[in-house]
Amino acid sequence: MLTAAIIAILVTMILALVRAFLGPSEYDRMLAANSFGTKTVLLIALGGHALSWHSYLDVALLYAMVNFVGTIAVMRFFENRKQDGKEGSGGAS
Amino acid sequence: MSLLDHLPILVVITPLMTAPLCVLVDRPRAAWGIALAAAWLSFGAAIVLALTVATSGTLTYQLGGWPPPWGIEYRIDTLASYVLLIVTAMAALVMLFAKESVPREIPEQSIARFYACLMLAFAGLAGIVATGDAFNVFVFLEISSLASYALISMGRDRRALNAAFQYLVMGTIGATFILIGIGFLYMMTGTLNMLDLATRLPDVSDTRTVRAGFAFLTVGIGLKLAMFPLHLWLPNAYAYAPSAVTAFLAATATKVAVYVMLRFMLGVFGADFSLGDMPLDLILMGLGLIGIIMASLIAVFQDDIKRMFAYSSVAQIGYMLLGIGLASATGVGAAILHIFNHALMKGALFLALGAVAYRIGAVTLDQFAGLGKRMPWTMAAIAIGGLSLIGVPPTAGFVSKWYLVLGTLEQGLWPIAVLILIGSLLALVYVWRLIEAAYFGAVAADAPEVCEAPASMLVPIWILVAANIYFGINTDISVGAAMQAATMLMGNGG
Amino acid sequence: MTLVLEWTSAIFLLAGSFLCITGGVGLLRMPDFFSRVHAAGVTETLAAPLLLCGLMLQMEWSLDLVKVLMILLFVLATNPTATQAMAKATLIGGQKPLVTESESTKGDSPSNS
Amino acid sequence: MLIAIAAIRMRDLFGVVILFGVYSLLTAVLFMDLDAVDVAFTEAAVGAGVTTVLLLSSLRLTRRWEAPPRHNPFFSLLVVGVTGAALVYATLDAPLLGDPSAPVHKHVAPHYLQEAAGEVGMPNIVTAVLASYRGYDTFGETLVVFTAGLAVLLLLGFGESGESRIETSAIHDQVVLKVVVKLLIPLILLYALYVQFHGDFGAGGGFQAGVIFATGFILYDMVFGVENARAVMPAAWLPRLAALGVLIYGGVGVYSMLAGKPFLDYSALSADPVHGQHLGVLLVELGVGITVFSIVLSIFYALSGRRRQS
Amino acid sequence: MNEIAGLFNYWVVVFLMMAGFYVVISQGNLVKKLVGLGLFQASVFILYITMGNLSGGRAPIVTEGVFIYSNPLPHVLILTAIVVGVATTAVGLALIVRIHEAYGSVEEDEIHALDMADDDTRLQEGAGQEESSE
Repeated sequence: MLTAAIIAILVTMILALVRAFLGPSEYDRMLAANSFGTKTVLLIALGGHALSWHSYLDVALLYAMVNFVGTIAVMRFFENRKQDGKEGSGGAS
Repeated sequence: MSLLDHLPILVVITPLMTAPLCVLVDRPRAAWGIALAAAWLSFGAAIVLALTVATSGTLTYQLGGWPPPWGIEYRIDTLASYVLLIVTAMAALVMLFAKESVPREIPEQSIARFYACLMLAFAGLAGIVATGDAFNVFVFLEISSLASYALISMGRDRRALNAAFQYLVMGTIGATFILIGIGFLYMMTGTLNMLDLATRLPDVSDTRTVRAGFAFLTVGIGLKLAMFPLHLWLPNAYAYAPSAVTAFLAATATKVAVYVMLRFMLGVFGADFSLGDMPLDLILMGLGLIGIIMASLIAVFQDDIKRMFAYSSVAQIGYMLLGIGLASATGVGAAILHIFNHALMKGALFLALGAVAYRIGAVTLDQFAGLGKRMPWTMAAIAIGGLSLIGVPPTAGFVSKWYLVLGTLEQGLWPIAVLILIGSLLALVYVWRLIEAAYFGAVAADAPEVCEAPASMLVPIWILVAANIYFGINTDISVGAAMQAATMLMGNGG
Repeated sequence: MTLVLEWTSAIFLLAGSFLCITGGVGLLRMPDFFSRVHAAGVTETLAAPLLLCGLMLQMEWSLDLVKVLMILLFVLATNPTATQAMAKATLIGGQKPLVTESESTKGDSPSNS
Repeated sequence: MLIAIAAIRMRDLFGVVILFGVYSLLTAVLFMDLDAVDVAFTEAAVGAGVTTVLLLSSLRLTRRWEAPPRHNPFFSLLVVGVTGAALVYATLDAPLLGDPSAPVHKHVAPHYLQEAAGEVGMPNIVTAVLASYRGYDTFGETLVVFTAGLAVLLLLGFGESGESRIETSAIHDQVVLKVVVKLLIPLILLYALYVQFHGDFGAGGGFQAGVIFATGFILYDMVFGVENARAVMPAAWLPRLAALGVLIYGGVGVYSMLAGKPFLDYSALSADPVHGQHLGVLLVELGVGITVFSIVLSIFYALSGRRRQS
Repeated sequence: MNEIAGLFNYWVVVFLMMAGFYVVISQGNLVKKLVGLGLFQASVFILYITMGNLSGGRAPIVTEGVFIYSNPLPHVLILTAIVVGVATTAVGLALIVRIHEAYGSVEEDEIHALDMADDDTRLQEGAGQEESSE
């Protein structure tokens, strides 16, 4: 049963990756990266239990934190760019 | 364990511990004082170390108290003490020189941190020379490189930033290649201690992994060494860095890389494997020769004197590689000797250029017109340094060229001896260009009235020039130690 | 007793993974950014706790169990806020949501690029 | 792997940075699978976390779009091909993945595995080797971090030049985010301390703890603005703190030297050697943690403090 | 088949290394060069870790009932190397910010062009009269 869940998570991660590649605007990429991150946290948690890694939960908790900080950094990156006007081709890449 | 036993670690630790102190103190004069004290202290320690090694043979020092293959170990043999002597001597002299030249080129509030970075670069280089553990070489290489990227980027010209970035990219690629090489060696032998590696390598040395490891190490060290095709970062880095930094790096950084090449190629892999089976001797000889000719040619056409001497440094390294490539005791001895002499020459020249830059600001050829009359002492130092570069008899340069030619003739390779002489002639051309402008050129009408460089700068310059001449005449110390180290390296492979 | 545990964790895991996949597919197929945010939100705030609970049921009582609980709480705290913050930042960032599917597609191209 | 290809092809620098974060995250998962717990921990904390944040803050200062490459890629493909061939050539004789007969497992490693528990008395052998057997490497490593911090300070200063710019940014008026972050930061800092002192038993240690501690502050700085962050942790303190960390580490070494043992030999720290090792490792990890924390935070201050001049 | 499976890991590492190396050499943008450098270094770490892995071994943390451990030494080396990698990237980024402020661009070719332009202006000035120190 655990493996079924792991496979499901892997499929979702690939879907998120596809969205990251395609993503018309960079907001989509940000969203895809965030959801990819949370899926990885789940993957580490479930995988760690299934394959009996050692202290895998610390890594999972850490990555949940890092993913959250990363998303905040990305958002901060966007809003600063807004102030000094759009340069380059702006929104859609 | 008396103080004497702690010597190997003291040489490295004193500058390492003063760097944070300089940052804590954060006042320019006090930071300079601490840095100077540390440099001279480790120079003293290096002298005592060299003497003890000369009398009682190789010194070992187990860090953390763990025996070698498990813990990290410092091994100081004749070669290490020889190069350590040069590195610490240059650091001490550059610190003396920096008293005047740094406040002029570095903004006031970052001088204390500049000295901390200089101390870290010096400690990194000393750490590489002293260590006997392969991975420790990589760590200390990284410390000295990071510190030198920061130092180079402090130059006034905006191109110093770009030069520092190029050096960073190339340096990191070189360091990663060395890491790959060490990884392959570790993969096949399971140990990281150099002596242990030397004993365990012969029975795995025919596998492809060790050969590839050997190739990666050569390329990585070659990049750090500014071997001819891989030297692109050196001229910009030395030309745009602050003068005190150029003097220090030119005299020590590439020399330590030559030491690492010797330590790995002859110490770890053993002379018969690296020079015998693998075509290393042909590569080194070929690249060395091309390096000498090409770099000297480019140097002749340079307008900025610092770049000219940077290219001549690449040529001089070509001589060292040529020495190693000869694959004979005299050849390697000549290379080690040239490490010593070249550090003296380049140190004197770049310090003198620093003095000129201190007074006039820019160091281009037209600035040199009539300098002989306006700054007699500095110009005399540059002249003697230039002569030593060419290899005129009374100077140290002549001695190392003499042994190089001796090494080539010993093996009957007279065409190479001819090429060495051509290299010296090219050196004569670009040095003469300088001397002719300085002594016989007319002083430009509205050139600013310039007086001699301050005493605190002239003293280190003239100490180096005196050393240049002294080691030209009385060669038993420099040549004796070099030959002893060479026979030891070539003999039992370290 | 263990059989009940087995079954409940199996159900949790199944539900969690099903939601996960639907969320992932939703992320791909949704036409406009804000509907994608909704789809991603679903997986993060619902599928994750379900899966983690399923995991917790399978583990025996130990320090690890407490850690999984910690992760669950942390994820529950951060994910909704992250999604909300992203949606708000995008709104400020000038992306207009696709108001009504039917009319606007006939008229000009959707406001956002 | 395909992430690497995407990173090459993609011209939008922002996308590259995001993909690089994902790439180092996947590397961390791969390390987990290869039983390298500590390394996965560090790679996730440092690789995915700090590098992405630093790249983003520096990307903010420079241009986001990349000019199309002009010169043809032939030469670089050639060089890459040659090095690639040398690498593959090297791997042909390499011992297979995970086979116990490989020399790596026979020579030095077994000693660590058996004796470490006895001599250093720590279940986590990686921390034991890191801090005491090869303690000097870690000392060098702390100095590398110190040099990097110094270099960034020399180059960028602290960005005090930034006048207190009124930031009408999307983040600052997000009340929900502020409340949640206010709740989370104590938890993050607590977790960092747990990682710091848990190094002996599970995955953890000085570096990871320092980075997590700094991430907590960076989060505070991003959400509540630079001014309040500087009020909490003034920029001038950081280099002194970093210097203090390095001095702690060096101090332990010098102390053991004065006590007549070689440099960094912790058994000199107290009567019974194993207890000395424990104490030494703890102190050393503390020194590392302080240095890494202050350096990462000062780099972030330097990068985030600067206004876009050009 | 075992031969291929055993060495597969190394070939993945080689591919990643070459991808990183290619980016560093061919791409003109400085930020991208740094990312390529990071890619290159990360793959070296994977090489080290795959070396130290033991089939059936557990993580090198002593727990009772487990006897085969994978080799802790590569893990220690990689911990050092990761930190060195991040330190280099941080210094590189600081340099890029300064270069952007000095040159106004981070493209290698544009910087080169600006330098060339500098040289020409200096030549004319130099030729004209004794120019003051720059």
